Amino acid sequence: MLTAPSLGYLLLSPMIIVFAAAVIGVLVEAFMGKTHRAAAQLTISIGALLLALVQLWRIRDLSSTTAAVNSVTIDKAGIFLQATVVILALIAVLLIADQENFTAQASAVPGSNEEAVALLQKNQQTEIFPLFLFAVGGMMLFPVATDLITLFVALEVFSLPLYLLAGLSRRRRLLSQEAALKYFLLGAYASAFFLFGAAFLYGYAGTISLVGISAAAGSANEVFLLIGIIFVSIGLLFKISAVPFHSWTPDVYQGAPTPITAFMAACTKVAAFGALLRIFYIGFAEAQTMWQPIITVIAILTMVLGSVVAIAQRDVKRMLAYSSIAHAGFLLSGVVALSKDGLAASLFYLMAYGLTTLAAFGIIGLVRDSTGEVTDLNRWVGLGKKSPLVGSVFAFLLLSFAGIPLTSGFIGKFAIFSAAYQSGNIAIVVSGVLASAIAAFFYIRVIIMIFFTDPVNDSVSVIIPSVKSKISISVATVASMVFGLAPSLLLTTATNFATFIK
Amino acid sequence: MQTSENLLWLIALPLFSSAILLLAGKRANSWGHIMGTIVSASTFTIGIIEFFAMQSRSEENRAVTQKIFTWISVGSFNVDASLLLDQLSICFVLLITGVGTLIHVYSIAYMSHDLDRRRFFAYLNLFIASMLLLVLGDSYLNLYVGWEGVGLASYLLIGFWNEKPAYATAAKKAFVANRVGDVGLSLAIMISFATFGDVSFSGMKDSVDQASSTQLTAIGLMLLLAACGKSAQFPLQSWLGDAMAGPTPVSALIHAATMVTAGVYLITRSNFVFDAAPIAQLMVLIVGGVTLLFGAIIGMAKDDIKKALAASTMSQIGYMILATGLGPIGYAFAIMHLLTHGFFKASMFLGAGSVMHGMKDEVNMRKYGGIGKFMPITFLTFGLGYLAIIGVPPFAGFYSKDKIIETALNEGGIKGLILGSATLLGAMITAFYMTRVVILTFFGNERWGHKDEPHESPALMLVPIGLLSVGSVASGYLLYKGDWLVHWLEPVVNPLKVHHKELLPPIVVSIMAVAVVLIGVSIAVLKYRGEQSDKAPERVSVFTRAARKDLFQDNFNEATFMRPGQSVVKNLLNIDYLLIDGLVRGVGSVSLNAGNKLRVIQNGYVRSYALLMVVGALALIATIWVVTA
Amino acid sequence: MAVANYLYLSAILFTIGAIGVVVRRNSIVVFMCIELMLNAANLAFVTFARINGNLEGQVVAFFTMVVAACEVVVGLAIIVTIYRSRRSASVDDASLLKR
Amino acid sequence: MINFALDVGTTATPESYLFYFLAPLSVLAALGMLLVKKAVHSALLLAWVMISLAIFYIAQEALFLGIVQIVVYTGAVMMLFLFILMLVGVDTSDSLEENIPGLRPIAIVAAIGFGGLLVSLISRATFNRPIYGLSEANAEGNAFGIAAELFTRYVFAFEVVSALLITAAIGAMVLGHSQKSKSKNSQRDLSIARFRKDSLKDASGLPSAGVYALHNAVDVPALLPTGQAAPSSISSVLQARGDIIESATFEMKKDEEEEK
Repeated sequence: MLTAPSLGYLLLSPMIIVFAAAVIGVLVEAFMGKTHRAAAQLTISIGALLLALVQLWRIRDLSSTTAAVNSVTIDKAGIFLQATVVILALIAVLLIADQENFTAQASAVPGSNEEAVALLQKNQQTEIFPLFLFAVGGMMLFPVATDLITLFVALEVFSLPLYLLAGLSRRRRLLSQEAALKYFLLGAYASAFFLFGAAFLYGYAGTISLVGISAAAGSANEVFLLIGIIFVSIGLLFKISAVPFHSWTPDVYQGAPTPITAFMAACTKVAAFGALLRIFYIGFAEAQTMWQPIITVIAILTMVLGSVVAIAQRDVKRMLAYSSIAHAGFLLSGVVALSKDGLAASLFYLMAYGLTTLAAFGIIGLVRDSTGEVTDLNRWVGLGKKSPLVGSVFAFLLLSFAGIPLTSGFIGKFAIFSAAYQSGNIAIVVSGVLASAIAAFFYIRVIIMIFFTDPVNDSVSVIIPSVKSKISISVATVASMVFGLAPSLLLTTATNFATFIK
Repeated sequence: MQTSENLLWLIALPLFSSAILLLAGKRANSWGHIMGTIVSASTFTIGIIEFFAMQSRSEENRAVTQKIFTWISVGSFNVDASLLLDQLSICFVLLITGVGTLIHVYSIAYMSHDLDRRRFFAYLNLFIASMLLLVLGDSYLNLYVGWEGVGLASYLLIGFWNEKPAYATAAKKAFVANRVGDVGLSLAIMISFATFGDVSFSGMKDSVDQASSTQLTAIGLMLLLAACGKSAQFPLQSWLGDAMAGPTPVSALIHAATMVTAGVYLITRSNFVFDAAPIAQLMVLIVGGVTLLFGAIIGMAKDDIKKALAASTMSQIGYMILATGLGPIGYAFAIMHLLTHGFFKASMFLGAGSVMHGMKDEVNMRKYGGIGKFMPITFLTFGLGYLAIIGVPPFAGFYSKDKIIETALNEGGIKGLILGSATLLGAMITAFYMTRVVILTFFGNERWGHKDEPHESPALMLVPIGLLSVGSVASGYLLYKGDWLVHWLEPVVNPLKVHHKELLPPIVVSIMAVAVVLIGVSIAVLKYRGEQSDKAPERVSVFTRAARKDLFQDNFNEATFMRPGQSVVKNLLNIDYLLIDGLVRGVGSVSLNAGNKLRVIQNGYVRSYALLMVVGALALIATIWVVTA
Repeated sequence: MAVANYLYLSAILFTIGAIGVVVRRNSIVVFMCIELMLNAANLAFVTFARINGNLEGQVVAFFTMVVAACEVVVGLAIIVTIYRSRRSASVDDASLLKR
Repeated sequence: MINFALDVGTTATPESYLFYFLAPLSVLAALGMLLVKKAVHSALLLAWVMISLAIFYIAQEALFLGIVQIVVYTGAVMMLFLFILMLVGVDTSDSLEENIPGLRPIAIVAAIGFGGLLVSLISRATFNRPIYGLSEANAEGNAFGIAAELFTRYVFAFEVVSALLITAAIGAMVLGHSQKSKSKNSQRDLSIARFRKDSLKDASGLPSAGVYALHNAVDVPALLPTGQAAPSSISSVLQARGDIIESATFEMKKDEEEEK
């Protein structure tokens, strides 16, 4: 007979709250009148995320490897990563709640009469909220999952809603749908690689738990381990958009509705890096000498290509996409470092980068003309003169991406490069510094464009943001600013939380 | 090392005052300038007190620190937000707060008609705070904060009258040049960290032996780049002339006396790096030498009085940078010249402002002439500054410049010869163009072409100028007497560490220096005596034309940096597509149809992306295939 | 017969699937190729389960089937949406996003 | 090659017959997926591969999975694919011309390299532990064994999969389901509407399609074969209310009759 498994509900509660809220959201879709649905959904989402945050605070000192039998490990770093996801999601949900960004009816053919009617009736696709919550739940599970199957399930749980959400833009819907298709096909492709790799890791270790894989070191044949590491890495490197698995990023970032891009750019990175860190720090740590050179090369390629190509972009969303590629490269140096410092630096970097990214995409959502958002950089010319506040905030965020001192971006890079340096990986530090120097020039070019060039006639205006966007952008910006000026606040926390348990 | 609780006030007071002025808005219009001035004066008072307290202590106990809070703490790496007041920084503190206060006073009158005077004072206070932070920070990171702060204040003040497009352009130029410098500084910080695991001055100084010469050279070159940006040195010099668009007190305070000397401070502060990195030090010498001649040549052709003075600033800072490149003994002389220059250049700028005040904001010297008799006090003070800058004994400039020339000549060999001639030639040209400025402005026929006679400025403007010109008379001798400054700075830069040989007796050098000055003055007098036209002559030599165009520095920048930069950008545009598509095309489907090719370059195909992933995976598999073979 | 033969088969099928994604243009066929890759991975799991003598591999394969089913629903929904907008299911036609 | 032949010859178990028969066929089918023009054929070939795999599963002591593979994968998932193919147009055939120049040669080279290296790598692996087989794990039956794992060790992942299923359902609904802008009128609504109108002439509904008639209402008298109106065909209540159309207007005119 089977004995009933016991679950640590307290430790799992943050995730359970989010999933439960998503299910409630589905019920709301089914049974609630159209008029109050949006408000109810937003309330549920924010409430659930806040509640999850409170739960995370309550369990901050607990840890266990058996919270969900052996599938999930709740430890310090896991809690920090989950909290990062939840905080960033809280900020992102306010951007998402500005429904002007989403299609009135996804099933209507773009340009059809049906769409026009739906727009006229001010329909809303409120299913966005449950989908969003499912994605958040998956992202919370991903960095704490400790066996390959839970990892795979979590990966799909947060990916599927994102594929869908990417296709729901209100304007330029063809592009949005195309983004969804590309993201979906390539994402599924990458998951297939992940799964194939997982099979070989199982073949190597005889078990699918990360601890088992690390324990099998030396006793089994390494060919399977290497195949496994390579293919599992491909799946994860795709999610963090590392070269050469990055090519979806600019297209999808550009096509998806801007708030979803913001959410995706910030939170996916946290979740995927969380998982990557756990897998490499726990599962593959014994095989360090085998994967470190490979990941180092990928990291260098990623940071250099991302920085260099970001230069050439004429679309602001694509530019940030390449910037996110470059940042993936910088973050990979934290993986390569394979030390407590590296972990702490990565945790800090993820939080700081996430905040900055959210704010930047929030700002992009504000710059519009009569047909919607304007992402063509040539039309941002002179923006700073017309709206000095928005211009200065964006300039600040760009400087933070560039890693100019006094910004959180600098502290993050500093911490992560110093960790990489201490682990003896000089190549990565040198290329990182060079890549940031290249990038810095061109972020500054954009700033000059915004501030010092005279506005052209067909230029754009900045809409007055709604209270929700205002809160979300200002919270993200202020937090990013504070972490730049007084990084100790976050850095100390990150250092305290930088432990994985086996 | 002693600790002190007072250092923070030096920065906090002006910062606080600046915030109040900005936040209070129009309500502060009536008292804002008074408060700004009082705050500046109190920082000067604190500076004086600290100076005498420091002097009364024994040499090894003179430096004081104050830790404010722990800024960054990652693993073994710690950066505190700490302040350090030592013999070097006190010089700067006194210069900044002293000259700063005088300029505050001057501005009360100069800006009295400006509706935004309160905002102006807020920026001035912000500048004082940042500049003090720059010189008081005890690590490169803290210095960087101040460095950015002064950049911001400078940018705000250059563009203070930003309704005029030319002024906004000037602000932009300054912004770009300074960012280039900033990138240099941040790279220097990163490399230092990578090398030493520390970015504080004391920590790096202690472990400088452990670093390789390559690393030190790299740090040194990056620091030099930073200094070039901030101090308007070749090849980042072009912004300074345009920065004269700002109000004259700003030109005097920021773009003559204090901020532009931050580069000299940076190099002097980093003396331990440069002393161990001969290549970087040589570059410093080259940059300094080139700039001092460059600035002087531009100065000869400028008709705009402020731009002529700006060119002279560039050239004088070139002297200082050159001096810092001369090794331990040079640092002290660089700082000496920096201090005396602070006095006489500020005094002359304020004098120029006074002239402009009387001439309805006319800046073209060709439309001046004979002003001396209408504005006797301005004439007197400007004249004292003039004598100081060209180096007539016993005015301040003589002592400081003479020392630099002497040290340069004493380098010996070809190097000494080149450096010595450059400094002497510079001195001659300086004498020439400064004489030209004085003659065109204060002597000769009256060329302003309107009825209103120039009038002397109000006392509130004249008093600061007067005090500054006292400084330009006396400061040189005071600092020189008994090598006072050299001994004072000894613990910081160790100027007497290396025994320097004397190739020529000092008196001979002095005579040579005075002789070239006399030559320069005579040529100018011969050329500009008598009637002058109010228009610049059209038919001039190639050299004059080149100098008028700032030796084509903008064209040069455009041709060397901007155009290639743009084309690099354009080419880089294609890199990603080349990577994805270059693979695709590389196999060699040579299509004759160019249009077809263009279409191919524009990718966006999912399948190409998938192929890239497969190829990436293939590369990884190939790697492990090789490894496990 | 060596059990490893199943692994070779799995690797070959996976490769064919991976290349199918690259060479086929109909998005539905592309998606079927991805399904083929998942199946290949499943075969590897089942084979390794036999080699390792525990059922974990089979459990994973079971999960994969469920997950793949969900993926199919979402993927086909997206493909149909695109088809309705463009009257085309070719992945090459969906290439407006570039540069 | 010789070794391979020896291997085939010496391990003549039923499983090896099965393998050497089905494996080449499934590889061919998989290759066929890439080469056939019509998507439907690809789908059928994929179904063939999947069934072969199901047989391999069963051969490898994974009875439960084999069944699930046939029922769920081949049965449900492939049907879904076929449905969508029908929606998109079953006859549409792909042109196999390559329109991204250079892609095909690279793809083929990459494929051969990828597959070749992978196979070569696997051949390098040595199984330095015995191949256990599943007789022990399957002692209580394969389905029971899987259930035991699924509901104890992997219960959390199992639960989380529900999130995936809900997501899939919502996703399909969001992209496929049109919210009607207003609900359709029921029969009752229509009937009420007819009687509430100003005139009752349509109360009995409009004439049905294809009928040659001008009226189909309760207030119009029927016509007798002679062409005259039949007053008794109208409800007396309507007559009393005066809701009646003069029947004379419907009577066939004499001259019309003559024309005929």
